[in-house]
Amino acid sequence: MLKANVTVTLKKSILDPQGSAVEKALKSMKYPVESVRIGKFMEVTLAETDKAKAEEMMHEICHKLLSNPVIEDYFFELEG
Amino acid sequence: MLKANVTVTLKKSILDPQGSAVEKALKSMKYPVESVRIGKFMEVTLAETDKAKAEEMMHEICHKLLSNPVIEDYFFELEG
Amino acid sequence: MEPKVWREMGLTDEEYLKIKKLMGREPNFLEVGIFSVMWSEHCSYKTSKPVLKKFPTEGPQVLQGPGENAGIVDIGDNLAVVFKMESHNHPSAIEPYQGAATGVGGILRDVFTMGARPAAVLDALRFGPLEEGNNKYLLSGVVGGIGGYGNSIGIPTVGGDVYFHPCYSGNPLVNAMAVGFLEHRHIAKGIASGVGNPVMVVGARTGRDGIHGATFASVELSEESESKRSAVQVGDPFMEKLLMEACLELIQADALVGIQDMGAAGLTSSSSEMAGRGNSGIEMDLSLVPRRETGMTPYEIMLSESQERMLVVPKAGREKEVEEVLTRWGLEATVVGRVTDDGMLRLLEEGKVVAEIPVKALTDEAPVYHRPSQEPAYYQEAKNISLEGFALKDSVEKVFLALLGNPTIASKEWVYRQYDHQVGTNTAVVPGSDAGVLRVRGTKKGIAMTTDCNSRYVYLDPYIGGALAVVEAAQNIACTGARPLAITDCLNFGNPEKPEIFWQFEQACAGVAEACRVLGTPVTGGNVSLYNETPGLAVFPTPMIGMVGLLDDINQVLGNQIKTGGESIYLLGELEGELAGSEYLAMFENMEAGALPELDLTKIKERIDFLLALNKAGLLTAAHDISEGGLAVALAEMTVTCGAKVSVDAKDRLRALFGERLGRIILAASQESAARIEILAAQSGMPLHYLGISCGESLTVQVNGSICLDISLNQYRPVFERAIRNIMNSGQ
Amino acid sequence: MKIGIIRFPGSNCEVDCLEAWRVAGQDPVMIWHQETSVKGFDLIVLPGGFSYGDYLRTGAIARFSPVMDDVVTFAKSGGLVWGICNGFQILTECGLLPGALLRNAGMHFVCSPQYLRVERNDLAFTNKYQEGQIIQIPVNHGEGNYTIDDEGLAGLKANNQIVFRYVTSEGEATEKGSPNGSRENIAGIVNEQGNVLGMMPHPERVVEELIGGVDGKDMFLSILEHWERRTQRGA
Ligand SMILES: Nc1ncnc2c1ncn2[C@@H]1O[C@H](COP(=O)(O)OP(=O)(O)O)[C@@H](O)[C@H]1O
Ligand SMILES: [Mg+2]
Repeated sequence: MLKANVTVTLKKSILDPQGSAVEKALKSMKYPVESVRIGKFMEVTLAETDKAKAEEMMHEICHKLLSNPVIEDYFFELEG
Repeated sequence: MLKANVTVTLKKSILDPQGSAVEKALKSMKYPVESVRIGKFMEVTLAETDKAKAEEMMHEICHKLLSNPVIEDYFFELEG
Repeated sequence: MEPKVWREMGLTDEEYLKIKKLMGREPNFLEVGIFSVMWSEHCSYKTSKPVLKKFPTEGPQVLQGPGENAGIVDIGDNLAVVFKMESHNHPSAIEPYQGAATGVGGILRDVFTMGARPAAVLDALRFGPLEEGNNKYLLSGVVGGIGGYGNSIGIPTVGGDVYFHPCYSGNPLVNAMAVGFLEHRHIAKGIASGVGNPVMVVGARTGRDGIHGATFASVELSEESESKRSAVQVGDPFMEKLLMEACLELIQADALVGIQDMGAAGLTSSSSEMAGRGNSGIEMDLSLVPRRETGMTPYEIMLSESQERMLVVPKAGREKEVEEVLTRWGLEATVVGRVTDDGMLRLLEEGKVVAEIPVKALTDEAPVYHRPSQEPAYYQEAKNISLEGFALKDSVEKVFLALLGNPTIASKEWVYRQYDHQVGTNTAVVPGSDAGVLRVRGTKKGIAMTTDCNSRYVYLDPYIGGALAVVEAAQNIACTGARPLAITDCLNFGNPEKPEIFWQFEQACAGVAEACRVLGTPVTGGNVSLYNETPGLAVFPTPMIGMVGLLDDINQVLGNQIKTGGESIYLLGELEGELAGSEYLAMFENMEAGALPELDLTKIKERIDFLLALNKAGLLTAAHDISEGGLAVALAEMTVTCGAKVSVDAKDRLRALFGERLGRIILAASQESAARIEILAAQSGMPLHYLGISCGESLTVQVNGSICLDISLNQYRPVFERAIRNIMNSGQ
Repeated sequence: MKIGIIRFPGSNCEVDCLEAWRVAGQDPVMIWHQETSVKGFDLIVLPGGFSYGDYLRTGAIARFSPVMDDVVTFAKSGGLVWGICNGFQILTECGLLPGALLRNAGMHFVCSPQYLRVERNDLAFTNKYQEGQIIQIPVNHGEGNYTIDDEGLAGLKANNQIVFRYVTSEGEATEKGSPNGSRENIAGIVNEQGNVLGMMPHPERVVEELIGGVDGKDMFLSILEHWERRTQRGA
């Protein structure tokens, strides 16, 4: 069994209303914050032991379902 | 300037409807997926250069705002 | 300049030459970009203008017809209703959640920019079949996005419609309509005037979102669409809520000369349209525009479609006030330029002129195309197919249940449960009836609203089908007891450069126009969405109609459900429908054909007036028009909480139960009112047929003396109510 | 009665609450979130909506609004605080009520009439209802799935803090009766002292027949009655 830790972030040029709201809140609480961007973190456990296969599958899953390539980037690490 | 990469996950004991929905979808697409849990990923850029100070501040921020300790755990790494 | 440059921006060589001539010189890159969006179909209506001219746009109730951000109709008491519909088809095909969300955001801005507080949203949606491709994903995302935006900003979504048809696979239609209320004295306009008045950008910062969105909306969808799109816009309903409150406050304080939202083509269209309407000029220094990203070029700033922004011209000396109000709502307001009297759109960067274009060249000189039009071959073919002799394919019960479970007919509860339809606590009729109804606080009045269009009818006969879209809307309005007032439209068609498509467009618009004339509901605005095609396949012509109506007394509002037993049920109109274009024919004969029943708009108008008169006299308890699925389906919808026993004297069981024909309405009344209704019908020569009585827990239908359907509510109600939910919850 | 309704950026049921109170004959005051005092009020209402866009977590940012410090002080000194929907979410975020509100189990936003059972009628908020009475009040939320750990739940029960449960039309607190998967069908709770109530359903939407019913009106009248009794006793 392998675990994939997936991070999905909004592309740099895409507006992140959630991040901006949190940024503003932290600033108004007087924290020295420059910027906040918010994305998703997903843990996907796979019934697959072959790393290469798992990697390929995860790319497919990320592309198809876990992210929308039009607005998001993804990144993942496989963990034994 | 330092960047904190924050991961916020639902506590193990808390049901994750969003994760279950994705899990169901992936299973019905015939991927060998065991489970999916969904959390948040946040990039916080700080106007602070002292690592120790930044670390302390991030704990405070995470505890106060970025996570709700009743239902969530957090974890962060400082970068550059 | 290389021809490649303007061609990639969607301009033809002739258009480029015209620009050169208008400018009297070679335009620079930025100028060509500005022309390209202003002359896109989306902004200039270069193809549709000659056709739209034929719409009736006037009436005593019309305070503002086409030409502004939204139409306005008078409802008495110094109050008015502001409404408009717009498409967000292509963005929704690519990012359904954000595409639909920003569609709602945009149409709400069109309404509050007129000074009205938005009171309701409606959404008209068309998708491919749910069992095919990624249509489920699209429906789910689009509904999520509409709810996500509307719920959050706190405007109820009180109506809309959803159809499923293979022609929409890959090119869904997402049309959103917004309705707002306004006191006459607060009407605001998108005008820039008063030399020297400041020009301000307020609201969100400008990013690289959706550059060339207007152009994108004006080409067919293809594999490249994704990459061509520099970025999809993401909506921020929270920001818009703050912006809405701030703008309404400024308008009510009478601090502004003009205000316009930045929708398609952003700063470009808002500045040139405002100057155009004011017969003035505008000068802006783009380096002053607040940005979200660094290194943006003037081109990017002018063409960005970042959401939740407005362009505002305050009255002289009141810019501080504008800033103050925006700041209180946590937003930015920045002076970026001023109004001039030289008729130029002059853009500077750090004081240096980077573009200078005569405003009227952008707004009035766009080419107008009289596209060739040709009757498509399918039209006569389909019309000539005889449907004589078709008999019922299966038992009445099986057909009945199959129709009720057809997603196009089934309850749209799965959709509207995800929308807050009550916030504002004015919703007197929630989704699920014929039209949504809001009360108008401080008066006895109510406003009914609906969206409608059966595009199969329009495909089979664009003229009649176009008219029927208006008829259906009017019937839906009237079934709540409200008098139809006016319409907005969203004309979704394929590529108009194809003569057959253009023919559909012309014919459908002519039908819409004629129906509006006869029904007394002028067109107050709308939107044209062309190029709704995926490779090789155009959507059915879909002239979506959004209509509003007025109830003089909200306490007389009608629903479409019979609530108690013992009520008399009548059919107003013909007993039999036709198979042409019916849902039955499509489902059971796999055919979309036939000649639609002849159209008599005057007769339909008389029936609507009769219905309204009955209700005014307090004689009705419920009303429901017969549309897809025919009489049997309409009866089922009316009786989900209380059964009925009805009987129909008609020759043809199939056509009586499942045939379709607009202009037919089912009425319910208490026994005491029944006699009176019959007398009134006889006096005015109305075709009124007694059908039966509400009672019990089942629906029993007898045709020509023999019972052909006897089914318990518990059996058909879940089929109707859960069809879509079941499909959505089943695996991929 | 002096009623204050807090208006956060992104609140959108504050006017509905105001109008509902008007139906009950009162004239509340709007309190802007930037205010720092709620002194002198008899009741503070935290209305529904999407304060700060509900970004990050519902209610998470609103809780840091300037006015909230004094609302917490007000509540701790026994003042009546009523959180509806987003207001409930804010109350759990700021710790005035235990537990948390998560995404609905069905993943979708739900706007729908809902049966509730009144579990307790000895409160300022519910004295006009019968114990066990079934009422119909609409819900309207995407994140109303009440969650609490076992220990917390035991505490709620021990102190009789559960005020409303979602039920079926027959009055059963089963899964079928719940719109969101809440633990034990919890729709509303109070703090131990009984002066801070949080609930997901929207009683302010059902105070007039024309717009969907009157089952919520008794909450408003309960609060009034409580206040009248108390002022009479005080006098
Ligand atoms: N199909 C139509 N029927 C009538 N009027 C229309 C139609 N399409 C557009 N208009 C009118 O043309 C004007 C410009 O519309 P549009 O460009 O869609 O506005 P926006 O700037 O909000 O995109 C509006 O006043 C609109 O009402
Ligand atoms: Mg506009």
